[in-house]
Amino acid sequence: MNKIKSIDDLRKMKKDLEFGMNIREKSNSPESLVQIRVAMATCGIASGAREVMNAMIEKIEKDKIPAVVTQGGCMGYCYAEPTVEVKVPGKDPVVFGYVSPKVAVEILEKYVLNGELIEGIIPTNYQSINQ
Amino acid sequence: MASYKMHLLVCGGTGCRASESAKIVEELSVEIKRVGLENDAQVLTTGCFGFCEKGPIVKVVPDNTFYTQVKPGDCKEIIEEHILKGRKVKRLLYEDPTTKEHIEDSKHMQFYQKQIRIALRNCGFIDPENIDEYIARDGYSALAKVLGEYTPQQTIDIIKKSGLRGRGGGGFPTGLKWEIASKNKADQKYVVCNADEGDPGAFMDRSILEGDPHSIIEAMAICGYSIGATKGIIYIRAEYPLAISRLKVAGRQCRAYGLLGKDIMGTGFDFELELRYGAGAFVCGEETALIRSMEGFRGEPTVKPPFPAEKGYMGKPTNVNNVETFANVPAIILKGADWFSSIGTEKSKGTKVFALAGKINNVGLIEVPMGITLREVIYEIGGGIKGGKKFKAVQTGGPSGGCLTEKHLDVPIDYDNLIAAGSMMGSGGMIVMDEDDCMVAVAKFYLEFTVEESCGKCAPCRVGNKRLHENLEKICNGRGTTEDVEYLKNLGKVIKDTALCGLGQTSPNPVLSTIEHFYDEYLAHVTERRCPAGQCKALKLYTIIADKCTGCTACVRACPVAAITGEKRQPHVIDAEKCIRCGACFDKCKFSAIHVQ
Amino acid sequence: MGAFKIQECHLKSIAEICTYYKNDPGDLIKILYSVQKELGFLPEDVQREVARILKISVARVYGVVSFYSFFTMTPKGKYPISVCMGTACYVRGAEKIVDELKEQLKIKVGGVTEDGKFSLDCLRCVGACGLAPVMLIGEKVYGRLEPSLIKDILDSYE
Amino acid sequence: MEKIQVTIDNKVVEVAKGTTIYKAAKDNGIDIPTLCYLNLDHLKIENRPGGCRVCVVEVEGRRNLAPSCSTECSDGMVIRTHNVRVLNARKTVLELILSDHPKECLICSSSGNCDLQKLSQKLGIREIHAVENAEMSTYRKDFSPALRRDMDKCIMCRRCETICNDIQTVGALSAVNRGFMSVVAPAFEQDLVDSPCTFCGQCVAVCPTGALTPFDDTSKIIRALADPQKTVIVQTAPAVRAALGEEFGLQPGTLVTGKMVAALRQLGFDKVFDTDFAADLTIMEEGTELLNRLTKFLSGDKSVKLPLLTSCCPAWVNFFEEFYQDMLDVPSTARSPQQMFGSIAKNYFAELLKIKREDLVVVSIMPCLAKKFECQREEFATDGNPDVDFSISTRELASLIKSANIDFNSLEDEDFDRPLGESTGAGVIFGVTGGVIEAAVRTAYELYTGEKLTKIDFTELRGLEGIRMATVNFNGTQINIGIAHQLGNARKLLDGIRSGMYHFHAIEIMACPGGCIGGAGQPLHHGDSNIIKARFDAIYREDASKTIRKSHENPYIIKLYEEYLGKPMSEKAHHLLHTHYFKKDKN
Repeated sequence: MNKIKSIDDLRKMKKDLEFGMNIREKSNSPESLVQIRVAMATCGIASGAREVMNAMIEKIEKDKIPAVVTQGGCMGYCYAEPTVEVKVPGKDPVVFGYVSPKVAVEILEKYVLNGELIEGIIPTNYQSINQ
Repeated sequence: MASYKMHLLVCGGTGCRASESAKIVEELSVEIKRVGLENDAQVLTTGCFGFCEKGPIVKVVPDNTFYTQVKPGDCKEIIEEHILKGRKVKRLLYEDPTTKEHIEDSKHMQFYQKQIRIALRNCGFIDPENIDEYIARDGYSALAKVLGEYTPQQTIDIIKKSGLRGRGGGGFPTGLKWEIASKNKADQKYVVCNADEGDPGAFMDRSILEGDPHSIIEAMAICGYSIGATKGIIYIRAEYPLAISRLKVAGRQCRAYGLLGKDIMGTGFDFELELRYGAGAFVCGEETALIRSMEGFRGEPTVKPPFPAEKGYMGKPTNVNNVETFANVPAIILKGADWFSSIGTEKSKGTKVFALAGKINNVGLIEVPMGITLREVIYEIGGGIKGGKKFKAVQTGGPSGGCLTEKHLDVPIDYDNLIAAGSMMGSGGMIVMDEDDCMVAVAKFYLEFTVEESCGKCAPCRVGNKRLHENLEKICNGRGTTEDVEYLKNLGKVIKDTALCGLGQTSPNPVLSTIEHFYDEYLAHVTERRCPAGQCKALKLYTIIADKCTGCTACVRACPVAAITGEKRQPHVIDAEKCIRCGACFDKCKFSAIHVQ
Repeated sequence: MGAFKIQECHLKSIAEICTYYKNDPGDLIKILYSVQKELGFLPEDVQREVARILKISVARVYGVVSFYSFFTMTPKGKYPISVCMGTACYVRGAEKIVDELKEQLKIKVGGVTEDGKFSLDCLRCVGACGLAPVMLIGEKVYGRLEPSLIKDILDSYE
Repeated sequence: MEKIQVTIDNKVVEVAKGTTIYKAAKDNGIDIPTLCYLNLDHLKIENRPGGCRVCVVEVEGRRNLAPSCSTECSDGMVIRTHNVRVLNARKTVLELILSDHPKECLICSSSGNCDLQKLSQKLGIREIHAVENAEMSTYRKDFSPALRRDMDKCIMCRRCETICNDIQTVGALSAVNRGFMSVVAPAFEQDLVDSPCTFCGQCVAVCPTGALTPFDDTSKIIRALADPQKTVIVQTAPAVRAALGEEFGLQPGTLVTGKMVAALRQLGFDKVFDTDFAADLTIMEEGTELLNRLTKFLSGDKSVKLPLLTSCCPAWVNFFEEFYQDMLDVPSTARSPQQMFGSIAKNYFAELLKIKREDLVVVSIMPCLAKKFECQREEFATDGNPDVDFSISTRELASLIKSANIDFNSLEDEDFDRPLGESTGAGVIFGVTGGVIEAAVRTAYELYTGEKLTKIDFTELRGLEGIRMATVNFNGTQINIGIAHQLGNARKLLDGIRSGMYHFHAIEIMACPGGCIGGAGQPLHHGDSNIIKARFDAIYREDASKTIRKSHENPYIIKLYEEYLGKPMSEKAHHLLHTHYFKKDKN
């Protein structure tokens, strides 16, 4: 371990370290974040849900998007797997189907950051995060 | 650090460790590896989550899944179902005692909803043995801020302005205490952390030390800078091996990072830390006794003045604060005095940690804003009385405190209101009692403790508490008179008025407050020879209801003193003279034929 | 168990512990703590030796030993049992647990069984109030106890 | 000094800043009772644990009552020492103490002398509220040759503990146990004889109850006096005459030498002798030893051990046998005056009377409890018959006189018997700190220089300071002298010698405050050090009134050497008047 030789050292160190705590910090106040739930049931995993989730998490971390990704069970849209539910604070949740890693990034860039709707939304009138 | 997508936080507090939480950590790690998710999910041991009733706890973030009473055997299912497939293991989720619903997310548990976690901010959140996690959560930033931006006096002013008061019992303003110590000139001063927690039923200090040891070290260094001390000593109960070991680990990490020692962070400030062990004497929670003990003597309190701030450890100015008080300090420095003083009541700022225990559904450690009512604590956070029984009283302040009743349920809890109600904050034990608890016996229990723990130095405490206890025993044994109750009152007042230290001055509180609030119950004992709660053995009368007795003789066989006689298949009788009121017959009877009065 | 005779090896470890604490009487409690950890208890001769090394009176050492409940002058059982007597445990029936243990072991609180296997003590809150009532056997915590469970727990120590 | 104003019981008084309420009240005629607080100003002894809580008073604006012994006055403070709240509290606390105290005052040896009893009377305690059969804290009783410990009567004032540790640095006693069963005791609650106790008895001198009392030997004396077979002779130590009167209501400092002698005769002692005679003898031996060592030392003999330490005080002997085992060859080998007297009596005087030593009973009246221990040491007995049979204290003598219906105050003065009753002023001052060394200097000076002293009073050696140092000019040779009283001061002096910080030729040490006048067998001072000061002055008055004031001029001493001993330090003298020391290991 290296000595912390100055107050700036500590600040720098904190910057480097806070990254690892991110998901815990985010879990502390999920209601103020964009909550993204990736369906991770067997069918989802089989259709590549894990890759989708990884892609989203990487993007969120890279661009410091105020969003938190959790995994969920089967949402009942097995025909459209992988599915991703996105809840932007103050808005109704939206479910996207047939999400590939590429689409996942697009969801973040367009829908989450800019509020643009993109293709692939599954119409729902029930079941949302934390209901 | 690797980029994990999920963290599994396993409680490593004393309570949960007693239920094999270490084994759970191991199993979870094995299972994660087995399903190949070791790069996605990380298992961590944290400090206490506070929800000890249902331990061991495993919390999964970021989705805040809160698994309770997890056994090592459950780990496989958690990993395979939840971590791999995203399906929460429903049977392990917390079940709301009223709605019987499984709650998926800790954010929705009533237990946590009214809590504000300042002192416990890192407990159950970070790995206490990893300084990096502490630093990542702004750890040592408060120290850096103080060293870099404030003079000692400015630091003291912030603490003064925040309104923080000592959390160990008396509620003395912390900033003022620091200021007094800072003004006494000496070649050496000391900062002491009082971690000799001893109230039976209070364990917040231990939880903080186990769950967030660095916050205490940081706060002590801040205090050291403020008052001009370069040495810190943590006086900790030897019976807290886990807390001791976590503190030792934390100390080593700090030294390696240069956060303890010479020239901390290049600011020229030196601070060293040492541990001293308390060896089992409650009175050592009193600061002058604590100092005697640290010096290697019997832990007897000394007369004040001189106060420790003038002449403390080794005759040098010494500032003593308790663990919870210190735990608030870094947060106050970082977020400001105004933030802190915006929480709480007019004269009691911030939050208080309570150890909620007794006849309540959610036993555990809670941190709530000052000014919350007992009703909110007991019925919302605590989930109500166990077994649907009737609430009777809540004891706060441990052996120094008193009992609060139904009529106090809506009183906002703060230092002054508790004192006005005949109790005190104490270190924050909160023991809930129901209709089955005899208040005379409760007073006796506390006095037994005080008699055991009295140091013996001053006469009122040494002899007086003994006499209080003897009187209570007499009343519980059905031999008391109304004069005895009056004697208890006078003696209690005199002990409060004359005892040497805080222990003695508050020791009669459990008696006086129960006499005040439950006078009828005392009267029932002394005039009717009856214990309304049915707890006092000597006042119980066991009889057999002839109509219900089938003459099965199960009670005859259970009775250790052969007090029950009767023909087989005929109603039996209990000889009250011989009966020792052990209750064995009551437990054995399948026909509810034993009547207890 | 015969009277304790202090051995060469004991003297050595006492001396080492004292040296570690620089023979400072201010560290008396830590020294006694370490010595007790090493020997299990603090018999007379051990206290005399500590006093001799630290150049303080035996009376002072004994005054300290007899003040703190953590120190003991009698050896504990092979499996020391401590029942928590914190309030949470008390209201949830710790007394019954003690009674049961006394009954099972046929010893009083503070006693050691004849075969030296178990000793029984009460202690202040261990802080596992969620598991009340609680007892410790050695360092192992047993929670949510009921008198009926005691026998099996004791039987598991062979 | 800064003055502040306080109101005590409606009276406005001015006191110096830093004054305690207790003192402020006392200085203004209000005597607040206390059981634990003890302050002997002249001797720098203070015990202030704040434990008895009897001295509590009400201070306006304060939540609880304040212990007056340890609360300082502040400007404008309003104090009430006897309102209902205070009196109720004080009475209740006293009742509590009494509820854990045996009620055997009628037969307690401290009866009439007991602070607890007096306070109970003062507060008019007529009943003790407590449950019937309230538990009492009881302990094993401990009888040593010098003192008795009956700790059932202990009220935890901690005075004995303070004296034993802070003042005497013996460390035989400590508070032990906790709570209701806490008590002051030796390690492991063992007997005092198995502890490093020196039997100085200062714990007894300050005990406010009957917990620590002298071992009572009076019945043995009565039996010996009644035995027609026995010749019973008595010796009286110098300090006794300066204090005995106090037991009969006389002012402290009243000298009662003549009355004491008369009373002893009335009691039936066959001869009334004076330990002062033996003190003169001690000076002959010890002085000669000092001169011998000094002469050799000054002539460059490196094998000589200096300083010479006096050895009259038995508690001091016990102390160095326990704590300074590496220095056992430093103290003078001369026996104490009590033992020299015993030895001369049982040998020389028994021969004169032509009786067997077994038929001669030697009794000593001592201000001291350690003397009871000393006379039982094996080396001071021949074939099991001790040189001094019994040693009783000043207080025991007073009680003997009272029980014999002797009206002490109206007795005519009488004189000691000869030959062992003749003494000089040098013998008298053995009773105070600095006296032994002054007596030795008076003789040594004349023997060393061969000149007569022009000024007999060595005032530079006198005083009540705990440690004193002086240089005496022996005709050009500077003799450095150290004096200490109270064993803690002795320890400081000795440690200084051991470390090479001090260089003395001779040192006098006495265990008790002020020397023997403050001995534990003396009438109790009840915390008033003025009494000790008065005795101190009385001893020097007695010295000044003597015609012969140098030991070597005592005609009976000269005669004793001529007829019996030969020269000081002769073989016979060595055999009868010197001793050797043992290593003890009680700590």
